[in-house]
Amino acid sequence: MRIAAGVDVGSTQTKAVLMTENGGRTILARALVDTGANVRKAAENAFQLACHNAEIPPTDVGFVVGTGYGRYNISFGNAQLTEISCHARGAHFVCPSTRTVIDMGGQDAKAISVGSDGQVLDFVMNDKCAAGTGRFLANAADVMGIGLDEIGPLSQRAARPVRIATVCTVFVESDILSYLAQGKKGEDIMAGVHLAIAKRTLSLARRVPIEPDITMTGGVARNIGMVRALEEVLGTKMQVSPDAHFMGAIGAAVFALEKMDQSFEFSTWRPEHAAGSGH
Amino acid sequence: MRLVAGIDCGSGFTKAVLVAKNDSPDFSVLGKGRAKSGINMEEAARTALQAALDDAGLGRDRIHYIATTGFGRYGVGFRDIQITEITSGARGAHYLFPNSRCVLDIGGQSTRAITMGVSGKVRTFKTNDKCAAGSGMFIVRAAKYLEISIEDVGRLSLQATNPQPISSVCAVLAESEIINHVSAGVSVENILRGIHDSLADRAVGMLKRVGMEGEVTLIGGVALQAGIVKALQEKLGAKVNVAPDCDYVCALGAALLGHKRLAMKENLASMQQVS
Amino acid sequence: MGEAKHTEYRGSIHQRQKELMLKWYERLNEAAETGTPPTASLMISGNCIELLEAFGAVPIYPEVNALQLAIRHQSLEPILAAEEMGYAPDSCAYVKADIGCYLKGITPTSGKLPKPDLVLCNFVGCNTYVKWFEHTAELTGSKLYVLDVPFLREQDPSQADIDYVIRQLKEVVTLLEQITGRKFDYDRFVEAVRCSAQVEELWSQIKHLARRSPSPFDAYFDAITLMGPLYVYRATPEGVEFFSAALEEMQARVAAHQGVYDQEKFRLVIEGPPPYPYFRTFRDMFAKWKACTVASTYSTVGGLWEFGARHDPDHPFESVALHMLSQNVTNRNYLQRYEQIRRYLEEWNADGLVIHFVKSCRLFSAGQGDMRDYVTKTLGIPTLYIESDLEDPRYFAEAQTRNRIDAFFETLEHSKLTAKAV
Amino acid sequence: MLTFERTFEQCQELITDLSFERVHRWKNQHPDSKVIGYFPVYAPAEIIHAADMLPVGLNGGGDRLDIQYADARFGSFICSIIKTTLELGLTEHLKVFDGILFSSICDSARNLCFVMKRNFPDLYVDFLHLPHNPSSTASVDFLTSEYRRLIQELERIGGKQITDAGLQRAIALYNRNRQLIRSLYTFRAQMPHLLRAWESYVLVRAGNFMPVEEHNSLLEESLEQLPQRSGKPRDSIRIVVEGAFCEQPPLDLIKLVEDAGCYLVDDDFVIGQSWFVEDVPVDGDPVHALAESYVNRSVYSSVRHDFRAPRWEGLVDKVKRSRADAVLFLIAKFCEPAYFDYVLFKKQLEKLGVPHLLLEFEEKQFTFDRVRTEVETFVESLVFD
Ligand SMILES: Nc1ncnc2c1ncn2[C@@H]1O[C@H](COP(=O)(O)OP(=O)(O)O)[C@@H](O)[C@H]1O
Ligand SMILES: Nc1ncnc2c1ncn2[C@@H]1O[C@H](COP(=O)(O)OP(=O)(O)O)[C@@H](O)[C@H]1O
Ligand code: SF4
Ligand code: SF4
Ligand code: SF4
Repeated sequence: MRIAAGVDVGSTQTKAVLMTENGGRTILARALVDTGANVRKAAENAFQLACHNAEIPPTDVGFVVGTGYGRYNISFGNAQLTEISCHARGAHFVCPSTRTVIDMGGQDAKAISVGSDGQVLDFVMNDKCAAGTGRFLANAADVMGIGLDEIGPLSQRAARPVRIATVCTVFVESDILSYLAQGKKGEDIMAGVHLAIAKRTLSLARRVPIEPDITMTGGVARNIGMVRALEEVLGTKMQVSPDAHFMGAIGAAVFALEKMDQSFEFSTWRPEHAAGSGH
Repeated sequence: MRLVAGIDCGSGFTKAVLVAKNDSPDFSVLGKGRAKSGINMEEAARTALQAALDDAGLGRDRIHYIATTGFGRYGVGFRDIQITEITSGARGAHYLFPNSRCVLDIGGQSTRAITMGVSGKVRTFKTNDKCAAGSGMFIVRAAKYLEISIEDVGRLSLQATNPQPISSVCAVLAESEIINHVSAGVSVENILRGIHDSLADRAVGMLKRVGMEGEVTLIGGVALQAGIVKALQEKLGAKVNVAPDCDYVCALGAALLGHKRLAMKENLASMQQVS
Repeated sequence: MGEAKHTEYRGSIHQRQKELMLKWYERLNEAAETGTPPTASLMISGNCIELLEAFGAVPIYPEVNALQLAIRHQSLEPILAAEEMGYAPDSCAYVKADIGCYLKGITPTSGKLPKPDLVLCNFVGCNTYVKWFEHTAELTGSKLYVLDVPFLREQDPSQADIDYVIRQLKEVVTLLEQITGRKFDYDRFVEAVRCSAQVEELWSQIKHLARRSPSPFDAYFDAITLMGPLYVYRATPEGVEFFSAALEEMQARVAAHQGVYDQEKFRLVIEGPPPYPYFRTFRDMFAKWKACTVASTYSTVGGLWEFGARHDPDHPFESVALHMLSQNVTNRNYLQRYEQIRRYLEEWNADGLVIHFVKSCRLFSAGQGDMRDYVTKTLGIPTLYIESDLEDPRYFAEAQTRNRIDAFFETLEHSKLTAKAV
Repeated sequence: MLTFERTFEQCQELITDLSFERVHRWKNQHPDSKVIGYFPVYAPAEIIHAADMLPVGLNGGGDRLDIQYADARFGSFICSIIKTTLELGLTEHLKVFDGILFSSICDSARNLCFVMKRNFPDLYVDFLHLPHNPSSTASVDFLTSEYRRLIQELERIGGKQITDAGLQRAIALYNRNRQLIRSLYTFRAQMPHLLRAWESYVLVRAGNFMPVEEHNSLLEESLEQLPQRSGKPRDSIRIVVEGAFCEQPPLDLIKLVEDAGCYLVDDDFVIGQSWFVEDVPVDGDPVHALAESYVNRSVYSSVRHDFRAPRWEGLVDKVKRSRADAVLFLIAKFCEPAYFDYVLFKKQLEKLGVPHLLLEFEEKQFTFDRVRTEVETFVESLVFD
């Protein structure tokens, strides 16, 4: 049976997914590792770990597509694509009704408008400044001295969210501190933080047509506070799959499968791009 | 003896200094102490002050006057006066280096360039307001990321053989650039020096915009890092003054200005008695 | 990227273009040394070079100097020098580079630049022009004249607009007579206008060759290299000679089916000035995808002639006024720019629009988000929006820019493929 | 007659009311009249008034409006008022307006004008080219014809004739308005402890939302009552504010500056309201009078170019007249006209040894810790020795 892999080397976390093609396309295994300083190693580990989880030897994997931020430091796999194409593809695979993807990662936020067969119609991204990204949230969590996975649930208990002015991830620390000093509740502050990011992200996202269904991808999708805040500002619900964090990798894997059954070919898949490690 | 406490409530740490003045014109520093700023500024200030008192072996009751500075200056209820960290930083630097006309303060979140008059009075200044790029935070994160302790940063940076410049100095996205270098096999030393160079670049730009002249004095916690001092000196082609307790300079300045205020108050009081 | 190196069309005209520009700088140097020929600072956009020509005066184009500097990676130093003086990090970097050069005595060539005899601010749309020349006059002590051109707030200029400009043009004539001590040579003026009309015809024909597929040249990157002579020599026989040669070369390429790339994979329209400090890098990002620009708004800063307008030797003053009022992209209103882009996309049949937002230039960039909204939603044409600057190297984020460009072409390619599939 | 405090409260509500309640009320009372908004800095309100319409000064959205849609239309590096103004439109706040006027102040505002045209086709959006070459004899004639064009347009959409008599009446009313504003400023410069800058700002800006007749009586009453207010002088430094001529700083920022120990003895807030330094002639052809006044009687400004005298003279006079100790440049972030002039002003002030401070603000700003530090430092640098 045909097996392909997608590896999303993110700025913060590296995600690997194995997919197989027999009848329908199904996900065999997932793997998540912190990217850390050695990007190549992270990619390698994630890939190996996925194979281990799937209990197959890496050599059984026919084609590997690399994507994500790390693409620029290493060319991993047999070919690479931008995370924009991959997130769109992944979202389309998991929820075919997707017309808009909102991806919030460790250090960027994207909005992608997606066509009926998963192709990217239009996209915008914020990537020059950590303001309003996963890192922003991680920071806030540090300042509050609580875990990343707690801030979301905490913010849900808010009665009256505070107003956060600065978007600078660094300055927000002193904002939070002074709010705490004023005796504001943790939940109200975190709710304020989430709201501030949601507004910022959407005012960027509105550069592309935001049409339903809206699917949220990227690690921040695991943060219920962010999901709710975005939905509040959007005024509609979003699709949030448990696989949201893996969407980029899934998309990459789908492309890899398509490559294998020749159903689809990118001209970018030229040798100088496929200087692959992998196997 | 008149005893005045200066407390600098910084974004990262709160630092307290005790300055005494007898009838002789010159001051003497009796003690200093620090505490993590955290949420409760008042608490941090109290702790830092206590540490300073212990350091000096004196009791709280000996203090005549308390001047606070730094971004938490209003958060301290038991202050007699609050002064901005820019005014106090200049004053402190001037006290330590009377010939200096120009101060560079690189703290955790902020970078400030200040020019001052002969008396240490602020003339012009610039600060980074919207964006924390190029502040001490950047280095803290870089250090964390490279898995070395902040204390070692300066030393290592000095050992650089060919520094790798960092283009984006977003205090938060430090990693993304550093990744490139690490995976390109650049040594930790060269990366750190690269960071110091780009911080120095920004700082020098700021200094020029305020109309830098004469000796430059570097204050703020980042001055603890020998690497940035070297980088600055190379860029300026001149020596840069660094006080041994560079992160206490604002507190010191506040204390000195506190003394001024105290003296004024007492003069007024005595005059009223006369009349 | 291997193939990128050969993507630039380099015919003999590129050599000729270099010579002409050098000659221009030599004349400026001569003016600096000897005081003659007389010189006047002028803005590229909607300029009235024909008037100077009538006095045998040479134009100084600070914009050209600034961009030359940027292409040679020398713009940062003067920009910093200007910022030390108090210029804001967020104000137009062209101005800062120019002022900085003056402060530091930097010129784009080894030669000197003269102190202009007249600082003639042809105010066509860009408010920064006025401030810029105000500051130049303040620094150099030269005489300043602001030729106020009413903005094109309706489809066409009104008679009042035209009269206003003509009256000012005549004031400039008197001024130039006083300053240069030379008499206004009307015949020479008419000749200059005639040359301009011819050059405009030739340039327009060249632009229209880009409607062919493959296009014989890149109407952004290559066009820019041809624009120098357009500004400096438009109203001269050299200009006519140069653009005749250029047209012939291009026609020859069309005849031989020579395109910019071995195979033209994408046809683009580009809006906005280029990132001069990274001109080459930027071009390669498109070359990698064999994407050819077939039309660009920036190449109409000097004048918009694709759609038929020309100077007219039979009505010299009026046609110069009309040129300043309505035949350059900077004095035309924003919706007219949308219209211009729409025509490019359709008549030059392009696959997509690239909007390059440059922080320096509000004239070009303020509102490009709305333009994007119009092109993607109303026209339904794929649009790429990227940000950097045309002069300040500090605002070019290479990795991010490449990432967006790659993603954009992946998208275009994907839609082409799926389009074929069905 | 309301007490000053009450009047003041009402004005404060007025200028922070994004729903334009007061304008709606006027329109209901004048069903067959139109409302014409104008973007800063200056617009010939006299002409709008003479068309039996209500001129309303649009000064952005302040800190009450958070930008959700406009950011996508106007990217980074564009000042806030451009975005808030568009946001007001995109969020249906401008329904009460029949038209909006823009003028040649800067490139961003000009582009906004045409973006508005596209997004709000039912709205009458027009662009006035106010001449930039007053040295030319042609500029008065040009502006006269430009105003006549505006008159035609207003007659078209309003269906009412604009008469010379009507124009002259309007000119007289607005002359009076400008005189009253001048008196308010004079009073403030003399008695800064009885009238604070942010108070006079509120009083003047309120004029943006009501018929000039009402504003005139409002100012007259205030001027009568002000001397009776109590308050004792503080030892503050006297400061002139320059650079806030278009986008308006948040009220709290103006307060903050005063609380830090400054008397703002003069400023250029909503400068369009008192644009002429002398009365506009009421006799003769009123259209010509307005045009000629713009060319010859305008206040110095960063958005009007007049090289018959160096730009900085205006500021220097202001400083001397108001016996100011220092200048505070309060500049809207990304306001290019202000950015450029700052360089020339700065140079001149330094020649004269006048201390100055540059602060950038955004109307939508609502926390001021950093600004406070800078202002306090500035004050400290002038008082401590
Ligand atoms: N369990 C979790 N709860 C909340 N947020 C999370 C969780 N796991 C990851 N995140 C968020 O996801 C971000 C990383 O997302 P990711 O899409 O992997 O970014 P990248 O692709 O740039 O590495 C982290 O910065 C963090 O904010
Ligand atoms: N022991 C140390 N060695 C080197 N650098 C240090 C040390 N302690 C602090 N720093 C640097 O100083 C910065 C804090 O400086 P400080 O002036 O205390 O800032 P603030 O006043 O805002 O708290 C930190 O971000 C770090 O970069
Ligand atoms: S320091 Fe803050 S504002 Fe500056 S780039 Fe980073 S996150 Fe953005
Ligand atoms: S703003 Fe734009 S048009 Fe004006 S000078 Fe600068 S770059 Fe040129
Ligand atoms: S604030 Fe300045 S830049 Fe913004 S619209 Fe007004 S004048 Fe133009």
